[in-house]
Amino acid sequence: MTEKKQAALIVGGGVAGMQAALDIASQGFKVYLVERTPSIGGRMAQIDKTFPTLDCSACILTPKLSEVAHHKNITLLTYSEVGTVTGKSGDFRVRVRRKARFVKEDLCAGCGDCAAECPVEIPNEFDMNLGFRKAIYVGFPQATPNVYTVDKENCIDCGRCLKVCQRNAIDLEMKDKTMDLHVGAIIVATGFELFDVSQYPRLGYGHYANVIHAMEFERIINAAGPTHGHLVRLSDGKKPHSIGFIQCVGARDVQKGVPYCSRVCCMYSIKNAVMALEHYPDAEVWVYYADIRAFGKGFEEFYEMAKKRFGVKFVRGRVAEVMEGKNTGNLVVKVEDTESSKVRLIEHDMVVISPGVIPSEGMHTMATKMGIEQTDDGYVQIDHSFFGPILTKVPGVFVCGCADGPKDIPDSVSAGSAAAMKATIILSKGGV
Amino acid sequence: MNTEVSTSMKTEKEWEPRIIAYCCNWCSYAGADLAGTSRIQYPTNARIVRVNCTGRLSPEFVLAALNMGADGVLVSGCHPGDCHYTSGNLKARARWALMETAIEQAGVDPRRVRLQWASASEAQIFADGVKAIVEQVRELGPIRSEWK
Amino acid sequence: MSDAKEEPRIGVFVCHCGHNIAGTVNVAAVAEMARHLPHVAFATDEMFMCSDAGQTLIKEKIKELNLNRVVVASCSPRMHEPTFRRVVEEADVNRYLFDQVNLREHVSWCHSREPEKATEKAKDLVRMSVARAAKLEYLPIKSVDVIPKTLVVGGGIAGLRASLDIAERGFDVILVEKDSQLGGNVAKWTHLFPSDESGAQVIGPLIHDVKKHKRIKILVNSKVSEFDGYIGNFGVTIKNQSTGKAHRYEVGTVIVSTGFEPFKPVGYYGYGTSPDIVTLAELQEMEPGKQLLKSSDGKPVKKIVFIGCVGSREPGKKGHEHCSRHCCSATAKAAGDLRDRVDEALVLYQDIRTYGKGHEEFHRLARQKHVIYSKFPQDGHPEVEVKNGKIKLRWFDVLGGVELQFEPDLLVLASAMIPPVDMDETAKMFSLTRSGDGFFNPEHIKLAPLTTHTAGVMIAGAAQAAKNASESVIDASGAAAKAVGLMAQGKVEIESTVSHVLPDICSSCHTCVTACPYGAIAMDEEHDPPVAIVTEAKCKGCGTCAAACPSSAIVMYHSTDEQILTMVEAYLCATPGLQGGGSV
Amino acid sequence: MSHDEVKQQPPINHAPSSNFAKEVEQEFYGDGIMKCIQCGMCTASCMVASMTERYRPRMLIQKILLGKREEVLSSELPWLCMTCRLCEERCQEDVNLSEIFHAVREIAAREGYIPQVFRNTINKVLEDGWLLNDAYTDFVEDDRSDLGLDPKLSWNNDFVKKIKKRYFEGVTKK
Repeated sequence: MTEKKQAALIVGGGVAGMQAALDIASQGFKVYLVERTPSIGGRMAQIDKTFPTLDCSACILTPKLSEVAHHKNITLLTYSEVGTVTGKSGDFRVRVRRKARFVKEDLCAGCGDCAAECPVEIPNEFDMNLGFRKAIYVGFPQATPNVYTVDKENCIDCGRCLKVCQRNAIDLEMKDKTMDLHVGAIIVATGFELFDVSQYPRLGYGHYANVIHAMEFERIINAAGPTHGHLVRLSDGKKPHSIGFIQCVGARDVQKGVPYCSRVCCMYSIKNAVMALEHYPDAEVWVYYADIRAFGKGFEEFYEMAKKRFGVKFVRGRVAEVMEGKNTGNLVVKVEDTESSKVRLIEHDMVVISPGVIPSEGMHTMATKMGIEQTDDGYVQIDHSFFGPILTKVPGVFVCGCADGPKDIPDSVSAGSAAAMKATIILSKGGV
Repeated sequence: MNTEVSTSMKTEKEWEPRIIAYCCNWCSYAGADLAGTSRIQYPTNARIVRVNCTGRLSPEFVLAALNMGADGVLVSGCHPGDCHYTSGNLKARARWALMETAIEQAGVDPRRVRLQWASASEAQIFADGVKAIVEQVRELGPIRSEWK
Repeated sequence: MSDAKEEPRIGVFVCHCGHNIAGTVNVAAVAEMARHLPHVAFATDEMFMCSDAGQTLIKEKIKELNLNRVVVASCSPRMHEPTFRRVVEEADVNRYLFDQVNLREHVSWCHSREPEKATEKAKDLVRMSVARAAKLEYLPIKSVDVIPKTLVVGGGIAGLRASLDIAERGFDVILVEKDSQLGGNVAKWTHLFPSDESGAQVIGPLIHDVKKHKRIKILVNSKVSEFDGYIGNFGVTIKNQSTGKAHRYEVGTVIVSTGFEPFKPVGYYGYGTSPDIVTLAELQEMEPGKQLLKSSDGKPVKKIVFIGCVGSREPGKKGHEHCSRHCCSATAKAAGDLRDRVDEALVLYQDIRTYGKGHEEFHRLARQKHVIYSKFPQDGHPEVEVKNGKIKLRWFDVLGGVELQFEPDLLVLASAMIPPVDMDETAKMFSLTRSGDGFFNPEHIKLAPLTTHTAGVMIAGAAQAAKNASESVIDASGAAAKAVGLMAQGKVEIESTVSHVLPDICSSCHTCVTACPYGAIAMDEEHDPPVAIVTEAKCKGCGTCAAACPSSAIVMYHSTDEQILTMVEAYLCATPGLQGGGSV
Repeated sequence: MSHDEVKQQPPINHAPSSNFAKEVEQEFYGDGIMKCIQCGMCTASCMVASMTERYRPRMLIQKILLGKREEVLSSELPWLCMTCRLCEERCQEDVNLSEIFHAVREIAAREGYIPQVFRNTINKVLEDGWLLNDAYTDFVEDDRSDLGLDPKLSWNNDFVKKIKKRYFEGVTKK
């Protein structure tokens, strides 16, 4: 690259951001990929299987991770945050804060000797706090870059990691650094958060051990997860024989400020229901829903298969409350089967709540920095649904993935490529 | 099955049909992949050999497999008209009749071979095809009984 | 570089894929068996072979043990063959000396109830692959220039968007449209969701920009009549359907954006028996006057009924099993809009799938405006009777538990999005495969939704699946990025898996010349006697010629007779002590 | 399946109409009716619904939306809501069911549709001045005596008459 201007900044290293990075880099432009957490991969890395093909998520994502990490035109800035943004399309100045990870990225080989020695054990965020990690850690086996990070909040400065690290990669005195970038285009791919389902006390999450949410289910059923893929209940480690999935929690709820549909919950729950039956073919699995929104390619067919071949039971009715039985840890779900107008009390060993999707934390701060507008729901406001579904109201700043609203993986990937297209039009002109 | 053959099968109880399944890369191999991802269960007896196209298969491939002791051979390709290479499967179909005659002449029951079409989205058809030939061959018994 | 003559030294890597394989197959036993196979210098089992750790392991072992062949037993090669080929290449092993065994899709997942037999099968497959690996040969890596021009097939909203993006990025575009007008389905619609514009308002500026752009050549009334070549270098003949004139162009990449067709639901709900029974698409084409008028007698429509899922979501009916995605939201929008002009509007549905940004609001608004929503049972669709020009509907309302009847002036059927009539033709032309819904298969349904298995050919919009206009626009820009990515690099690698004629054995019988579907084989008249010769650039590697050759004079690189039959032999004639398990 | 059960009964065909819903909407706080998407949260939350299978607030709303005016107004169901508002607290579309049923009762009462049991209740109040006359037993008398109160309650018949005239004129006739 002769011109420094010909670079793009991508904020967010999830699947949409990664796709955008690859598509820009493949055209020969430079890309800075800024990610808040220590590793790229985003939410997809946490998921066990993907619908509707049941491909394992890690299997299809991992090559992408290494492709991004090894691409000569992509500079990965993980564990970093975007600071101030000034300038205009074709000529942005961006300050990036590189948080101290207390491990030198160029020296660490990811051998894990340090973590083996670290005496501090704390819940692992990647496993939805169900498993444990050390104070010096990588979130998950395929973390990219494969570099350890010291969690200073929990580190006790014992120095044992320093002693075992043969490459002298650990530096507990490391300070945050800032970095100034000059880029022609910016892509916002900051993804989503899950709705905090404890805001529904009637569903018992946080009170009853065997009420979990879908992302926790993903980690439990994942071979690399805290239970090594054994689907068990958290109260007593028993196999659940009956599982209930509750839909539209923190989605399509006017009263909770999330009036919109989260697009993915129906399908990921059907997928999880199928995976549960795959583990325990004799189990009974129920899904409680208001509308099954199987609208993507192959989705409806998958829904049919779940009903017919796997015998997942679908009940049209939103769950009013979940009650815990005495001593057993079992749960009773109260619901009206609206198709027969029967009020039913159904006992389950485990209940999985499907949380809706909300804008990522810090979206407002980010939007303010970039000067982009937000919708009432808190997502990035797109320019126009036909003329500019990827454009924000600020020229040169584009949006993809779940940053402008809930999306499934293929839609996010597609949007990532589209954002790359728009960004490279600007880059190719050397700034507009 | 005659008695002579039965006595030669010392381990008749343990005998399991051995099937070679030639699958084209674009339709049937993908269909078999989908059968896996859809968790469709089918007999374990088939060993898939991936070829680019069923048009790649000369009758010798089928005959050689039977000669080497395969109890059955499954050839699975794209539906006629859907070939990734335009018409390879039509060639395969044209050769099939010839091949069936050849194995019959060799004294082998033509029911040991099966030609089927299964597209990338027809996981169930693929799995059913495997099941069908395994059951068929199980009925016919080990191939050793038939080669003259 | 590995030399083919060199003694094979094979490394076998068996992947656990977490629990996916190891949960059923005894991977350690498979690796142990592999360790004792001929030519195997190393065998192990690992958690995730595709992870950085797994990839590094392969590279380290190649260096450390001087391996010249690699077998990875993991998932489908359709998924990770490119990944592992890249890995071995990074360690200086030719990509064609790699072989992959599919232990996941073909073993653990489909035999999960029979772990012992699955392990036996896994062993057999690994043994077969090792045998093949020993026979694999080095093939050169060839790259070709990419012609900096894209062919866009279909001038609907997706095709227009893709063309414009590519042109703005600085590359040439040929846009082919079979109709006389650009704009596709969207242009015909008088109102669109989710914006408030008419189709013409949306597509007008886009058509204007496309027509104005000097890098875009527009060919209307035209169809692709011939297509050949390979990634980066396609030859395409485009024929004007009215003049009959054909012209040949050279392009580097192709975007297929042939869109969809609204299903004409003959046989459903009395469609065709009354002019007042129309599809949603037909409604969207009606004049948006102050009053909606009946087609039959020109009187104003007072009562209107919409029925959802017409020709969609029909289990077991091929081509109609899918959800058509856009109809629920479009119906909600149309019903809400028209409610002001009629006395009563009903929507009969199975599920309400107003999933997208702002779609739920249409649904709410429609209800707010007193549109009546009524759910009918999946196994009991509404019955329609047309008598003396009157439409009479009967159905069961599941949620009210009541039998209902209604006599609408206009019955609107939200019919399915189905592939256009010439989909088959397009599929054959570009060697694309179609999924159960009839639309094109992407390269990977999750992570590669815009590329296809024909390298260099992209798909966008409703060519891939039922989609709304906004989603098609995003796809189009994305597909444009894929095309530009290839053109900007200027060069692209192509497969070396082509056929080759051994001139000494060729009997000049011409069988292969007629067998080749691509016209890639001709007689080399320079040779004495003339023998067959393959134009490698035209060969796609199907191997039909090799199978047809009566003299066995044709070698299919990477798929030789020997490479195939050695696998068969390895399974059926295993040396005692080396076989997988209890078979024989 | 309810579908089959209902089909066995002679079908009573009804032509859906939005008129009744509009009428309910015109009533004070009746305008939430159009928001309902029939998810069943209300029924599953409802204490009355868990006591009797006849009472299904969701289905009642659907019947209003379909315009089954006579059936709804002549039925006692709208009168069964206890106005505990648990359904309203949980409703994800913010439908104010108890207000809607109140509005329906307003219309029903205006047209003279008051279930006998409610009519009896009102008459009881008007007769006795309080609802639970039967509960007035010797025990209560004793309790009152213990507390130093007059064991006999005294009625202010004039006051009751005034109330009757002002609020119930016309309603309780029939």
